[in-house]
Amino acid sequence: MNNSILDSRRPSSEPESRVSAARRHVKPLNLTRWIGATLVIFWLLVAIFGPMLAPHPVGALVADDMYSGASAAFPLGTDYLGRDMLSRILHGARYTVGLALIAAVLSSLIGASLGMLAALAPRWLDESVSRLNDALISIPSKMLALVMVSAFGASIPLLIVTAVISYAPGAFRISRSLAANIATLEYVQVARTRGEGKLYIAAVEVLPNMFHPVLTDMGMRFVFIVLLLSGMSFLGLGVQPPMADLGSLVRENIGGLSQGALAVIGPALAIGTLTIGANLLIDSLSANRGQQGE
Amino acid sequence: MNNSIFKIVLGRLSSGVSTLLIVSLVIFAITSLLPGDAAQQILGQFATPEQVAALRIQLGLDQPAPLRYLSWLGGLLSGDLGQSVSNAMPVSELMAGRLPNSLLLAGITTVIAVPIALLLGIASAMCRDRFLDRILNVCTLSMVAVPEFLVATLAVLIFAVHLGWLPALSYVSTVEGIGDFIRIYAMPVLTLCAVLVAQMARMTRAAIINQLDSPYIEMARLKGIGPLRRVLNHALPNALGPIANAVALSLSYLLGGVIIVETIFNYPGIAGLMVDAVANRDLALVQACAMLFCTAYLVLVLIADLCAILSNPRLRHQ
Amino acid sequence: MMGEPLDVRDLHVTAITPNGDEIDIVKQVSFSLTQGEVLALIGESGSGKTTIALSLLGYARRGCRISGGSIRLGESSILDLPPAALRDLRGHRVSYIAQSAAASFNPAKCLMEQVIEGALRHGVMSRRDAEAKAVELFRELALPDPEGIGSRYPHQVSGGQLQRLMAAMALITDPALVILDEPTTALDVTTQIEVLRAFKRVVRERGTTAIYVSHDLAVVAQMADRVLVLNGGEIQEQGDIDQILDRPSHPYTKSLLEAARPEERLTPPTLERQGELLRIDDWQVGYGQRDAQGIPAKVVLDDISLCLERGQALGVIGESGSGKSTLAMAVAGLTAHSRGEVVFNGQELSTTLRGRTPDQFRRIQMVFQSADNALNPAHNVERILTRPLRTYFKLDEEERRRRVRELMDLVKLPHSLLSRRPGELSGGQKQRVNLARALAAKPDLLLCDEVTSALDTVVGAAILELLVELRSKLGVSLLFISHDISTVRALCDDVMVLYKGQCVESGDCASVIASPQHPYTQKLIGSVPELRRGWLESRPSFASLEQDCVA
Amino acid sequence: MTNKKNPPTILSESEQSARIHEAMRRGMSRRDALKTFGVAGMFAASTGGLLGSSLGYASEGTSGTPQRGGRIRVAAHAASTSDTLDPAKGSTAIDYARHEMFYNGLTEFDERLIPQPALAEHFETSDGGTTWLFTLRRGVTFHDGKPLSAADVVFSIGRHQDPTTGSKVMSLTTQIADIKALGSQQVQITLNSPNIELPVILAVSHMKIVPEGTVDFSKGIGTGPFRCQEFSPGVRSIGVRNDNYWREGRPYLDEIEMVGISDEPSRINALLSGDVQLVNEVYGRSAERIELSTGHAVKSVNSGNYTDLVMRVDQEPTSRPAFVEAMKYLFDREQIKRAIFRDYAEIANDHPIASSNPYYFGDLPQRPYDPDRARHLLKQAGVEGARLPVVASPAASGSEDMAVLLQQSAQQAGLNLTINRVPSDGYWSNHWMKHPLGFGNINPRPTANILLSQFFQSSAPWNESGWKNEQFDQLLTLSRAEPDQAVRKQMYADMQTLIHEHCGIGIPVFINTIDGRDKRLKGYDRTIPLGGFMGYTFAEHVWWDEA
Repeated sequence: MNNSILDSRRPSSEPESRVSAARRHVKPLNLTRWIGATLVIFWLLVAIFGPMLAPHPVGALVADDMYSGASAAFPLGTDYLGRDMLSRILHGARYTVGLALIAAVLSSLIGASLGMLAALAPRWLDESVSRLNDALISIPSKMLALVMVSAFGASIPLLIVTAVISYAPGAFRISRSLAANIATLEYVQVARTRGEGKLYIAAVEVLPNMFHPVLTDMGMRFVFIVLLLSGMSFLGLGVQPPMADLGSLVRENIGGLSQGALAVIGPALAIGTLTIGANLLIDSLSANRGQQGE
Repeated sequence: MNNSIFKIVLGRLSSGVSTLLIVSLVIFAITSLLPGDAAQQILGQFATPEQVAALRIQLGLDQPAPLRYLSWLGGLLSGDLGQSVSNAMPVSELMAGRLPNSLLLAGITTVIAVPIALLLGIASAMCRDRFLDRILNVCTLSMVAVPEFLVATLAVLIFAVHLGWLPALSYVSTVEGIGDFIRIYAMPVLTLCAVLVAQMARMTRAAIINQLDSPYIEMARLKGIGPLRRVLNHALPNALGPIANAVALSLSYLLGGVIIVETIFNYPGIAGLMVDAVANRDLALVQACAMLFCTAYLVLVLIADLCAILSNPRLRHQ
Repeated sequence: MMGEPLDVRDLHVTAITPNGDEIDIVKQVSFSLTQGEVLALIGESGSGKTTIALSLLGYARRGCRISGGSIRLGESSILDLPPAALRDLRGHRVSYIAQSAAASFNPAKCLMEQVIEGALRHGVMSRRDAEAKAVELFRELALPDPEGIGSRYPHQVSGGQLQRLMAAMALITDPALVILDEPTTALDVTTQIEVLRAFKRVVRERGTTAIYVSHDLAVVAQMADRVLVLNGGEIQEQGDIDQILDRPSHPYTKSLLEAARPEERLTPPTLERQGELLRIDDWQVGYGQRDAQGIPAKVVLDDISLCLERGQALGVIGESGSGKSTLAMAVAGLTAHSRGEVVFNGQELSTTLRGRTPDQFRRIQMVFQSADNALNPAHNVERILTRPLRTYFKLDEEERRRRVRELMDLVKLPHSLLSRRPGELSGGQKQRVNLARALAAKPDLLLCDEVTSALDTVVGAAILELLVELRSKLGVSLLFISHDISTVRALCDDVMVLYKGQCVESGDCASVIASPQHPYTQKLIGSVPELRRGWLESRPSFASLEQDCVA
Repeated sequence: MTNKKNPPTILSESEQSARIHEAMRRGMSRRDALKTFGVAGMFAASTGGLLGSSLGYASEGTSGTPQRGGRIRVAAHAASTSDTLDPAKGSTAIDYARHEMFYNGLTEFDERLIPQPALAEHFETSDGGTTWLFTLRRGVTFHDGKPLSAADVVFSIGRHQDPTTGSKVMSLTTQIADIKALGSQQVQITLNSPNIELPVILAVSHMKIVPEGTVDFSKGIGTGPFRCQEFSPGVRSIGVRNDNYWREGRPYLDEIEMVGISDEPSRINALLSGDVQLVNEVYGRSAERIELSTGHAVKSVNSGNYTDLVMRVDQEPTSRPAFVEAMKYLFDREQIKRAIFRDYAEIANDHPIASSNPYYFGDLPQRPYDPDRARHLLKQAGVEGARLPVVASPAASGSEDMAVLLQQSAQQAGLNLTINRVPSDGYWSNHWMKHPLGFGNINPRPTANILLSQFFQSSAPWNESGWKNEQFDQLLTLSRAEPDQAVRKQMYADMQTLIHEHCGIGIPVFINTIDGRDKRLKGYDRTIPLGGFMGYTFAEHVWWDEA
């Protein structure tokens, strides 16, 4: 099929080359996107407004029962000290979503700017930044977290720094290859023959066109960081009590697992729905749609 | 096999070595940040400052960091990983005790997880956007989404505490016979598979789908080639490079990332060794373990690169 | 197996737009072929010709479905076949030759494996027989080393050979119907002629019924018995090849025919020459590491000298790999030359971008081939056109606005497009913006690299027309790089023929084309298909001159 | 209270602890340790009953007739590559338990923490505690067959004085002026100054006897009830019954494997699934799970361990008495006991003497939870509405949860506490006693006197809050010399009152030590209140009853 487009037509109505969705697959795909978007928006809203909606203070012992089941007073039961799980999750979501979001944005920002720098910079600089990047990427993230905590103590900035060190190299890799690809495109060549400076080329010609894939990548990183954070809670890293991120909530109540306490199931489900939602959304946004069966 | 492949491999190898050099620098720098001192550790709390100072000189700790780095690097290159501070054993000996366990766990997990992941990934890709694909997608997502320690603890509760089928702890030293072996490894491997299979399957799916959109697959279809053969015979060989890469990334997790599994199942692996080393400020051991993890990663990536090269006739025959 | 008659009735193919709307991209198409007949489907991109061709295999691409009609091949009704029977039909009774052989061969498998795969899968013959038959076909298709070529991998043979290998793959099962989808479009003209010859022979000798899909009427004239002209998924006209060529009845057919012969409508404007603008002496350009003598690892251009006067248009012609694009890149400063010198406007030009002055940047402007990639998809048209104005001229806001609109007028685009982004423009519109951006700098020299090649014939012809007009209006000098001799003839005063990085012939356009001196030029010019039946048969074989060799 | 089957044991008045060394590990200097010890020695002298010959062995308890045979696996709460079989270097529960398995000391603690003869058949001091003569038991052999001789004792005790040994209790041995063998069966120890408590010191696990000249401790050669068959640090150890053990009929088990499981839920799961038969460091909230299992039981011992709020007098605003008092009113002790420790604790009254201690002052009114009072006091202190950080760590058990509860009640009193959780790694050297408001955790001490001397005397280096009270110091000094038990008791009551009212230490509860075991593991009712695992000495006393 010819890739070019008939002069008289607008590409949006171009049938042969652009149209890809088959009718019978449109619905489920929209459904997954809808589910994904709903979950993500739900958790974003919880992160923003959750603490305001919490029926009890996050650290208050409000029940005499530990690990109690759902009741009218405590819809998600109580935790190992008798605190209201609903309130704790509403607060915890802010930390998990917030930390992961900040770390993901920072990772992508740092990764993308370094990646662009490497792609447009002289070879030696590209080479050394890439090597350093390879070196960082090869260090297991949990081990890095462990050493960092031993060296600096646990704090929110440290959590973020650790997550960024672990995930910025991946973002760098992707950004670098994206930028390198874009840099060979003709509109960049045109800008070069116009005598434009490197900075202009990077900021105006290259960056806007990396935006979408970098955003998708950031979504993936967000998911990974949520999971890294929940893994780190096992190593005793997390936000300061009485707050707890979702991973720490699972961790601190894991003793209730044997009795099937809601206190474990609740935050675990929260992590699950958050990551699955984000994944579904990213998948459906970046996937090609539909397929014709045989 | 010919000259050009040799050249490519040599190039990768040399860039790997230079990366490793940077890794050593990074590791040395990070571990230097750890508060604590080897001399104090060896002598304990009641040593006089003079004794500590003397030992510091003897250990070369009084030298500036760059010199210490060079001598550490020198030792590394000559195969001398140094002495563990916490129990006065050579680091290499300590690691030799744990490494086979880690490799065994990694090996078994690989042997189980990789085929399952490939199978799921391929099945998903073949049924793209159909029911099976969606189900697998949700399953793999859910597997990733549950914290590892929860999976492990849950598995122990169900299979060890309630059903009593499997031991809650993994005692590699008491393995007697194949049945025992399976019982011991079942849960750690299951937990690790839950983490790894999902990732690899998703990457495999993406890599194959990427190929399925290419014209030569359409051509194969128009030649009347059935879907199974199209995927296995046509798409898979071309997707091998990215799949190998995904597998390598996942497997690199099996040495350094399994700390949670090692802790919960009390499995004597190398990650636990490093955690101990950090707590004991056993810097030589920390550095050696970290170097091992990074080297393993780089080697795996190198192998994946080789797979990509060998699966690509363009690079194979030139 | 002999060819079988084909009958297509009321074919509809439906696609779904991203918004979820259904549109028919093929509407009410009916035609029939007798056994052994060759029908050409003619149309521009978006005309539905490939979609129709694929539906003959019972296949629609992702996002499309065959929504109505019937297709009968011999006794079977293709659209009613169950999947298994359909699989058995494809690559057995109906086979397909795709446009891009390079993309359609699996890069990981050797050629023989792929050529005989269909035959083996369908159980038509044993592996031994299939291989023997393949070798026979290779020989018939004039492939070099027919015994050994099968053990190679796709990247080891040339594009023309791949195209012929694909023909072998299609013919190995002796299909009743062969579909050739633009099989020579991606090839150089000198290669095309050999491939066409081979195709024609094997199709005719076997008496196979064939569908030939093409946008090129001249090629179709050599291959088809009948022609079906498509536009927007609908049949405009169908008829005998002679009737279509000589007595087209539909206006659309007429416009196609007109666009196919630009040189008959357009002539280069005669402009006064105003002294030397660009002089290149003994140039060598290449890529990669330079050795001790400063010679690059891969030399692309060598011993190139040329002189371009103000107002002059020089066409540079050659096939892929001849180094013609590299010439433009080197003049633009994107690729450094390793020997020789270049004088522009009386000043020595630096080999690299870094050494050039802003004024030199302004005076030399480049227009790239791919309209898709030449415009930054993130910027709107106004921004794209404003940028060079900002860079080169000190204008106030109002002046810039005015100038941008002047430029739009110059390239005949409505001002309403200024707020659009490239993704919202058609190919021709993009190429006009592309030109306008270059003209914004008020350049002395315009480097045009295949500016019409990626466009449909009619659109390309319009751009060419615009260029002729701009030349006479602005007097700008042109270095016009093309593989298509007819566009060069329509636009340029002089021509330079590149072959394997060297200039083999140059001179006045008309005289070089009329009486080429160098054998390669003769072959090049002689290989351009003419719009008449029997041209192919009348051409001598140039195979002896240049065996298109193993990469 | 906590354990229906094992009623809380009456603690002896000499509530001593082998875990004195634990404190040493936390950074006590050589000189300070010595000072502390001297004080303790005087007290011990007054308690009497230290001199003696073999008193016979403690009763077998109530769990039936011991049986021979069986193999158990024991999981401790921590194991790492720094695990050691060198008794001098032991630092964690698993180390102590192993040392008790493989070695013996000259003396050992009984259930009342009175030192009893072990490898020393007899010990005496002729001059009130300066010169000591230990007569060794005859016929004792090391696992390698070598008979025990005086030279081994001289070596084992002497090596603590060599700094290169890296002994954790080096400070305790600096008072030894001379140690020499008198023949092969007698050892004479001469001290710098009299110390009637030397047998107590020799009973701690670091003082175990090893063969003379031992350099490589990885083989675990001792005289103990088990021989070391395998030892891999951080992984496991296996001890098999020493058939030549000098104590007739002991031990009962054929084999004990020891591992470390640091994750508490995993430890409990391992016990419940039958993979291990004994675990230590069970959290109060897991104890119920074990109790619910028909085949398992917990053993809870109140040994006087406490986690306390430390308010430094040398920093603001914790120097203000009203603030300190307010904080003490902010402990909802009932809630702490119930919610954090699930009643595996005893309510404390802001002084370190537990109710089981003979010097416990029960008439001191219990300080209630009174946020209104606290609010009033805070206002008085001028810190109403202030924002204060409180440092907590997993290193001080339960401190994070206590901090959370404290934060809640502080809010009601108009005080804004922010919790600063720091890793357990390095907590004792970098954080403990360094912040105005933080937590400490104090393990039981051998005697009340030692405890008060180490943590409350003005000059004590571990005076957590930096509290200086002349009256208290005088009482403490006087009490050591006071011969009249009743008077002494009154002195202790006064000291407790002083601490309760003025010291910058808030002690909400005493925390029980909880072990979990398979019920088929018998003989576990013996209680030596030094820590878990029956004061680490379980190996010699337990047996396996399959029935």
